[in-house]
Amino acid sequence: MSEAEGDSFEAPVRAERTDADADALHVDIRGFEGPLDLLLALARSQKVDLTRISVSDLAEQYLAFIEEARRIRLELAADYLVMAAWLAYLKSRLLVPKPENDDEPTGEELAAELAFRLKRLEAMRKAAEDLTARPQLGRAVMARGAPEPIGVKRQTRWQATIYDLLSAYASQRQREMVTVVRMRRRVVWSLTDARQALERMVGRIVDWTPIDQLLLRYLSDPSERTTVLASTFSASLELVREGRLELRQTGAFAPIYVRTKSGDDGQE
Amino acid sequence: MSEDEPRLFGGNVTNLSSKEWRDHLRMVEAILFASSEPLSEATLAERLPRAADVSGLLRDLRQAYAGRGVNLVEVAGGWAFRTAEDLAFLLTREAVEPRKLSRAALETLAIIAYHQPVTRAEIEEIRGVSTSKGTIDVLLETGWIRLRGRRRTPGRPVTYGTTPTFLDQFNLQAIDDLPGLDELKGAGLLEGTPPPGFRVPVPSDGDELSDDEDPLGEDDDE
Amino acid sequence: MSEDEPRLFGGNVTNLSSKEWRDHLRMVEAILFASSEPLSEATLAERLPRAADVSGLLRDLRQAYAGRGVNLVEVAGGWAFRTAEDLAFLLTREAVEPRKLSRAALETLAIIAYHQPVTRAEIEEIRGVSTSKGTIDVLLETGWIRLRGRRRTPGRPVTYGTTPTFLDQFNLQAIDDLPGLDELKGAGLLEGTPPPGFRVPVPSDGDELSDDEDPLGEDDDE
Repeated sequence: MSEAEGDSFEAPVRAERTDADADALHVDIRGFEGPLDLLLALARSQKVDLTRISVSDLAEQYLAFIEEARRIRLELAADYLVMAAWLAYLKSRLLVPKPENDDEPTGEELAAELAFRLKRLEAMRKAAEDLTARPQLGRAVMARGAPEPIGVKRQTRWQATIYDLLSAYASQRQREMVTVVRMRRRVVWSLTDARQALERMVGRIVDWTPIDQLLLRYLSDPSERTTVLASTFSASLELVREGRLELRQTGAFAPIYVRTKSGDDGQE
Repeated sequence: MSEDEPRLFGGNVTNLSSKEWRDHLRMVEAILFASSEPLSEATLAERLPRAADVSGLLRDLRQAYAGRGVNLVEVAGGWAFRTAEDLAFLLTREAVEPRKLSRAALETLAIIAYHQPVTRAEIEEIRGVSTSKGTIDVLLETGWIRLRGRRRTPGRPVTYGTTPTFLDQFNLQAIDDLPGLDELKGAGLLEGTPPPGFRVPVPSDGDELSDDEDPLGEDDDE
Repeated sequence: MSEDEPRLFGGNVTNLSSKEWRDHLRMVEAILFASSEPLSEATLAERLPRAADVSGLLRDLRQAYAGRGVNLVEVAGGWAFRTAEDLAFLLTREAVEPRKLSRAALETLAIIAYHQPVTRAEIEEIRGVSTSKGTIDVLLETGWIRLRGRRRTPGRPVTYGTTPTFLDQFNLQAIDDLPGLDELKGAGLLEGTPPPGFRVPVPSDGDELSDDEDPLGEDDDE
């Protein structure tokens, strides 16, 4: 629903029921801001204190207004129709005595609520008027026309706590520690490691076997491949020297084969 | 200061003889005169020597300026020099073009002022009509209203309230200075419907959120 | 105005008894107060009742404000209220802006604290990343670090150390109050097993230069 935004403060021309044409409703809802506004205008036309309006009469007037609007095929926003339905319901509740065990509010309660809402809306309208009637700054009273600005000397206060300092230091030294630890974890196969691995196998390698196949279980990580191979090869040379292994390579860069030295009883 | 020089302030000002008091009065006068916005006593105290009795000084200064073309007034929780109301006719040249607010916007402003903290749904309930987004925007643009927080109800709707600029604009000392506030309260018209008495709202524009308000999130710029 | 009310203006203002004169004074006062620029006598005359003696009113008003926190002064283009010159200091405010150090600055500061005297290259070596000149500048601005001297190595790089202000800021009695390795571990700030050779130095911020430091030259203001 549009609010006729951009209207000036002057209230738009609105439908009024004057005494002269009391029965001839002038139907024009363009000036109204919703059904409550229309109801308030109708209530005012009862020319009595809002606390003493007859809600029943008001509902009647509203319904007549809507009926008239429909008759002349005026388009009505849904809000107006919802209010009409509600008022019709209210009227029926007012007529029928409250049945027992009925949780619904009574007609009187509904009427009281409507009256309350109308009073409240009227009160807020009056409040808006009272507000705008106050001696406003820039109209009724003036502030200093040439305020002398306060010069601001900006000063930065740097903030840091001892915790900030220590955690900054610690976390960066921690990085150093982590780096070192990672290097330790990056497996550098020592000769001892390689020899132990080979020794576990010596005696079981009957046929010539490519050395990298032997080490398969140690070569799962490609980054370790070089170090494992290098260390193993060195260790195997040692074992060959000790007469416990035989090595064979057919050419440069060809696979290296290894087997337990035949005829060796495994004793040193 | 010799006797021939004009006396600084009017006759029944206390402590006129005290040089220190006079110095402090000059300072308060200078600070307030320089600012176009109201300054709180706390702000003044910060900028005055520690020993200064700010309340007493303000009282004296107000009295000194009473009846003058410029008055010291208490407004928006602080103090400010303002031209005397009866001289408005002289100052049309300085008057700013009044902001043209629609009836809907003014009504909405009044509802926010008297019912704050209040949500858009509550405003609509009171007005019996939906509020176009433009209305709230226009009011936010005036600097008279602000987003306060979020109501702790389903949907967590934003709550609105007024600002110190609002108080300054409408010449109000504090929000409970709103015209007719007591009558409205007495008539129960600031209470929700139904049932009346469900909450007893007293408008509050303080920064502290009420029990059923949450702070706005970082991303709220509705 | 009754005799009990404060007198509007000081003692030797002429025509104090004349209500009309007082009214005119109020008008001049309000117009000048509200005006955004100085007003000439002619402009004032236009805006005042025809009978007003503008020059006389201005003289009285200036006298009334003489010695006050605000004075009526004649400036280029006319008359205006201005803060008394001796109170100009009231109109400056020191805004203290709290700012947090960046992560890089904190790390650099910590390294300087622990490893002082330390050169920028050494800081970079410890941090493993290059340290911008801006970071060092910010730290120098805090007053927490200082240039100590020059390392007796090729290029003679400046060495950095901490200042007594640093100790104040971090509430340390002495620089060697900074926790060592075990304490850092105990506080849960460092975890894991330190590698061999890992150490947290015991810092020293004495003024005496170390064996490999030279004093700064006269022209060092890096």
